[in-house]
Amino acid sequence: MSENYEPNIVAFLCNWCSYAGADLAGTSRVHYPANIQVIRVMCSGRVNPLYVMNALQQGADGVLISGCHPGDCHYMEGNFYARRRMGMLKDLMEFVGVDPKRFHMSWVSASEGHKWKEVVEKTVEEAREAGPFEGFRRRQIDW
Amino acid sequence: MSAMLLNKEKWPEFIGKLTGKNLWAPKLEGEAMRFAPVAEDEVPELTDGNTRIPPKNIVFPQTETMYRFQLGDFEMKEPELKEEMILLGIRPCDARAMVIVDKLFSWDVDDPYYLKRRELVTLVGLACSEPGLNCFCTSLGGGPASTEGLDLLMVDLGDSYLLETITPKGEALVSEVSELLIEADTEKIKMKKKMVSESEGKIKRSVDHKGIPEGLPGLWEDPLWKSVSASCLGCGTCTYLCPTCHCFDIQDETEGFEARRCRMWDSCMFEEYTLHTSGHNPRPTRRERTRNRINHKYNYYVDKFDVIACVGCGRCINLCPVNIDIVEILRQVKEAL
Amino acid sequence: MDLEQLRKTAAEVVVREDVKYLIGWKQGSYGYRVAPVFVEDASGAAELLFSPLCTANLATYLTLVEKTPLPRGQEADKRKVALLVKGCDSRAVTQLIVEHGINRDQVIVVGCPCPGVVDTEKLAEKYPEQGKPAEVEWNGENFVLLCDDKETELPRDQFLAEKCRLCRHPNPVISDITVGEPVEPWTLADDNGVEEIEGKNLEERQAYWEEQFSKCIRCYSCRNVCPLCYCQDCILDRLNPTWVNRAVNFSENTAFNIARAFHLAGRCIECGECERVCPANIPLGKLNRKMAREVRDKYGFEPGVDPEAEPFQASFKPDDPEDFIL
Amino acid sequence: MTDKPKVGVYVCHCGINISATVDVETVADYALKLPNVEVARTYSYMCSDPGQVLIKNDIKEHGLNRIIVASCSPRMHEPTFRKAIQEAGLNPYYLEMANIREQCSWVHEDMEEATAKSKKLVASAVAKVRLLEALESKEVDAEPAALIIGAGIAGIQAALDIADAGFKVFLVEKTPSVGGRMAQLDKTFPTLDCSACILTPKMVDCASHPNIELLSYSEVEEIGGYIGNFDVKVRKKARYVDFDKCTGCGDCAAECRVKDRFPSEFDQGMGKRSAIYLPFPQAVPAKYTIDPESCLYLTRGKCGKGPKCQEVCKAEAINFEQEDEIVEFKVGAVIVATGFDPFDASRKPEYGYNDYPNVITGMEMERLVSASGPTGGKVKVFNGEEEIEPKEVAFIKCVGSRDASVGNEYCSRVCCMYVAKQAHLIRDKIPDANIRVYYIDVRAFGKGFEEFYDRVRRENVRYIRGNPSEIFKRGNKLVVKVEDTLTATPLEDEVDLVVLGVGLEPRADMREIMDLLRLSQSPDRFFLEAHPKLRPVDTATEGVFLAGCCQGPKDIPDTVAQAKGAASSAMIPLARGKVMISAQVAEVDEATCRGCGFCVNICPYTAIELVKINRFGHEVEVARVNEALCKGCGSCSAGCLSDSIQPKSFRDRQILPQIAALGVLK
Repeated sequence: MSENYEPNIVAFLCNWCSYAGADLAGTSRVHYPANIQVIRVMCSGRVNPLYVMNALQQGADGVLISGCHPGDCHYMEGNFYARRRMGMLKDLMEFVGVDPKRFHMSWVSASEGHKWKEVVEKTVEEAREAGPFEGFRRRQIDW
Repeated sequence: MSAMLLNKEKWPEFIGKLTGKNLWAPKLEGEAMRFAPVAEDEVPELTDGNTRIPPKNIVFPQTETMYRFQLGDFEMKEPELKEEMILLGIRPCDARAMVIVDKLFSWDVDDPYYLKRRELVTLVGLACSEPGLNCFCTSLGGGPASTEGLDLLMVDLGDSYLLETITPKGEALVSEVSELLIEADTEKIKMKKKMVSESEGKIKRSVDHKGIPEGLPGLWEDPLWKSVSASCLGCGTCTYLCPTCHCFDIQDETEGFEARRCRMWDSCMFEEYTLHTSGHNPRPTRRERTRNRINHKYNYYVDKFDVIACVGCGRCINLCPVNIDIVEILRQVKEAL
Repeated sequence: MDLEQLRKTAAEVVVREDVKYLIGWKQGSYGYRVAPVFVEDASGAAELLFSPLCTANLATYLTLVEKTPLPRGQEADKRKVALLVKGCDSRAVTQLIVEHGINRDQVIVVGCPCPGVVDTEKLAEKYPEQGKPAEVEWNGENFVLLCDDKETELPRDQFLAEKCRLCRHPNPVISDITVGEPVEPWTLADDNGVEEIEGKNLEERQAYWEEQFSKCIRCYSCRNVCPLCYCQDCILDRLNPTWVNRAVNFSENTAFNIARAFHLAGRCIECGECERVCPANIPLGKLNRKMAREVRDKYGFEPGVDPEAEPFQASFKPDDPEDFIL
Repeated sequence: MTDKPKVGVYVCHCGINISATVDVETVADYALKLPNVEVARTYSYMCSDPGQVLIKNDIKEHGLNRIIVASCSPRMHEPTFRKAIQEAGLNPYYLEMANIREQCSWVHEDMEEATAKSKKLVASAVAKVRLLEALESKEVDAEPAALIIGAGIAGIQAALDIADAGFKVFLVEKTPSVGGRMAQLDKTFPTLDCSACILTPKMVDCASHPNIELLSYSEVEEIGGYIGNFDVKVRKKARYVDFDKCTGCGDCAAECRVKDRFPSEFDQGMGKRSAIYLPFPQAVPAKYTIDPESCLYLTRGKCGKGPKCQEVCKAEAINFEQEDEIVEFKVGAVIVATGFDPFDASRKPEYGYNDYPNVITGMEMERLVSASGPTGGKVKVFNGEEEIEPKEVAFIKCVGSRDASVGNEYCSRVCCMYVAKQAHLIRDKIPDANIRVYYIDVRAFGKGFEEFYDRVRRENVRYIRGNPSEIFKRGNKLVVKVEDTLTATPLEDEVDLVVLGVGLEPRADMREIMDLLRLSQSPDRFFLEAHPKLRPVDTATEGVFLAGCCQGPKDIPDTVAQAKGAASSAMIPLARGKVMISAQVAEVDEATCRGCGFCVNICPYTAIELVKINRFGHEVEVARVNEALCKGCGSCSAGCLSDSIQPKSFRDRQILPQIAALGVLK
């Protein structure tokens, strides 16, 4: 692993809680690592588990999915579906040898700017520990 | 054409001389053999049986990059093919299959990718002493020691290999290892003949294709197609493992804003193979697809190139998950004629 | 197994006016092969077979049959389809009902209680296949191979198929007609079939699956044979968007296999067909069994046993595990 | 869709908010190299009028058909730019924003890193915008009626405003009477108006207003639908008294076999009521209610020889057979005005609220000083068994407010003033009392507050800075143990009465409303408004508004102001008579749908159903979306195995290229 390796994290945030929470972190000028890039979706339930696979395949070293706290989903239940799907995916990914440190899920509400920072820090730190993702990365393979 | 003898004691030395030249040989991986590069210091053992995946991927890779480009840009970068290779231990049926496929790839236009790879490869065949359960090469003009398509044929005579050169490529190869070889005497030639005829005798399955190419059009609507295809899963096993199947699809694959155009094996047994953009599918069910597979091999190809596009390697029979057996289908076709 | 009774029952079913055909097993063209057969009349029923070689899950044919466009004015054939099922196969039927893949009243399920089938690969390794079709029968605990007028006892613990060692439902969970006596469920194997992989560390797992997935030739037989892979248009065939490139390499093959296994999470009924048909011998069953076990242990759900169940992937419990949440 | 995408990328400096950390010129230069990007510019304030004009002109001049604005959060200005490009003739959904302010320049310090990240975010936006589709918003009729939940002063004021404007109002109140917390207060600070005197007329108005349907003793059970078309189900709880027949004479309560046995909710448990009761004399509606939990007949099935109330009621209004009634109606907007709970003083056990009857809360004090209260307005408390008029009175402020140990970090905003008011009232009623107020800070920020505070101090009320640590009994005195932090003197102050200036808390039952309307909480656990400054009465759920203390502690004038604000916001769809429904809804590809029904199961809005269609002669089931019900969350899509249901603007084919752009570009 190179000394100055910076993990590349793709995050999927629900519009109502986590994206708003990340915005709040901005408004509050809370600083956190720049390794994370956010894709906004309306609900964590929108995140197709295969996005995670796809992100790793296409160059992400880590993936984060964040939604509203259970019971607080703007769409009532979306985060429950997300939780079940991601729980299953995590088991599967680990089984095929993907480091669980590359994959995180969190509940961050619209008011938890500070929690967002902590979540990002943890995600980046763990992805850094896991090192560059080489597993089934598309480019590794004669592309 | 010359016949030389390689004592098996010199086998490692023989291999040693070739490994630097991009040598490939059958290798047991897991439960099945497949062609794989031979590493330095590695001495492959040639055993009975054939590779599960035919060596067609050596000249016709399952996925081949045609060129690369940037989205929104017209500049193309083509790959360069230049490395020569030696394919050691290819079975006569598979070599013969390449000759059959050559006709297609050099027919109306010359396919640069395929023909270049063909030019770069030297095929060193290995005659079969123990044919497989479902081999029927002898029914189709091949045989355990058929030389068609080979540059060099090796025949296992117990303590030595008989090496018969067939083409200048084969001769060139032999000349590089000539110090390991001795001239084969008539005794050895006789031994070979005996081995070959014994081997032919072990082939239990056969196809009587007389009249089939001409007769197939008449059976277009025959109920047999429905019954033989009813259990078909529509998977690509038979075609992907067939040494003469050569269909491909062309796809653009992107990653970010970069892209490549590539071609990859396709199978006429897949539903999308003939699916039109409109949603219409001229071969809507597995019946039409199965009928096409048989017709392509035993009728259309004969029409166009005067040869049956089947070499009797038996792979499709061995590996069909639902026991669809081409020999059995052809028997029914023959019966229906 | 009383084959006469099976054939008689089948004959009675196929002659019914509201029945299109019966799907069963018949002897194959050589060796240990058994082929699926579509019986349309009483005479065809005489070919039927039920033996330890009948591994194929025929439920896949319920959704495999193409619905081609009908000429104007022509009615779709709405007759029922009858099929023979083992315990595991019957779970596929149940799961298809849950998922609206089939209508319950469109199928006639002929249940065959199953004492377990043989692993034909292991069998062929020990007793190579012959050109002539061989027979295998159940004989008490064990199997017996009938070949060339010779009877060879096949010890159950050596030849029982992997999926059967872990089978929880040897008797059909759904059936309209049952042929044969219910069998006593046996003690499950101690291991869960995936411990071997779970015992590896991440690098070893990665290496193991890299080797396995690299072998994949993307023939899609695993998908096509699966009774629960019945989408009109599989996402793995899609180009817009492209989830998985058609290119055959370790990366795409892995993506393909992850997607396949994930889509079957909470749906796979562990019939083992994907693994059986794979021409590259990829241990696909391990992926499915792993997911099935997690679904059972962590979420308390077993697919294909209750036709009234809510689909696992389309439901949740407020207390689903969330120990992985940051 | 047929036109080749021509993308314009607009990178905003946001003054120096972005450009101090992100090299915006570099980002624009980079964007220009991305596929289909025709124009890339920077500007100091993209959202300003000249900024928008810049975009509009480019659309016209360069024929741009996709726009990316790299600036602040789309939650801030997406509507602004959608409108701008629409004005230039583009479909408003051909817009994508790259959030390089809240999620980049404001959270990263290193210019190189922030610039690199901005490039990726722009690239990801380009990847998506190329594949966006034009969407048309649809208009549907809006029901010209509003639902107001809670009939305290906030609910009452909002109801009156909306009803006066000519719209129907359904005012739902959980308790038997409207009035809420304000009805319990004696005087209001700082003007010392009689609370009841100013509230009662409004209570009466809202009961008699022809446009208001008052549903008291009722609870909202279900709210479905969406802005303009909410379907509401309300449970009218059985009063066991015929609403129309009851004359409110009170004979029943006087004769009740368990007369005055139960603590009166209205009097904070200090007074008593019967099983059949009117919460307070001015209650509206003036109809009696039988409490099913205390009535002998309802709890035991037997009440003497027969229920007395039934016997004495001349109007024959008592009806033990009465059952809950479900009322269903439609409204176009909803105002939540559910109020607050006073802090439960027993959660500060060191103050002995549960142990000593002469430790009381501010709310109890309100009842005690009220002429209509349990003591008729006389300040009398029990000290042990003995009823006394307290001479030594201590107030403690910030009980349950500004106190992380009970989870309430916020200031309750009213306690400073109500304590001052109560001190003044005690001074009025017990002129020789020694009154002191223990405080942390005095916050007298409102109109007339500081003046009032000054007045009270001049009335010989001592303000001692200190936060008491304990209250215990010594002899027949309560001892307040406290350190005067101005003089650093520990005190043990002996008093007769302690009034705890309890703060305001979110209602214990607010979860029910959250679930009904899909509202969120802010960190203080009150309802979360859509924007703390610019949309203080809106919520994240369109058509649902907040009024009063349910959104956070506030005094009466603020509550009334917010109620009026909420009423005016709620009236927008009602007055227009139409609402736009989101165009970003899910769509089914019927050609590939396998009809498994997973999406039907998943959809929390029952917006999807399976329908039978004819597919080339075969009857098959496929999913179909009711666009008016769909909220576009996309949960269905992630659960669809064949990818056949897709939320517009968030389709897989739009998101996957975003992922690719973020992953690949280093």
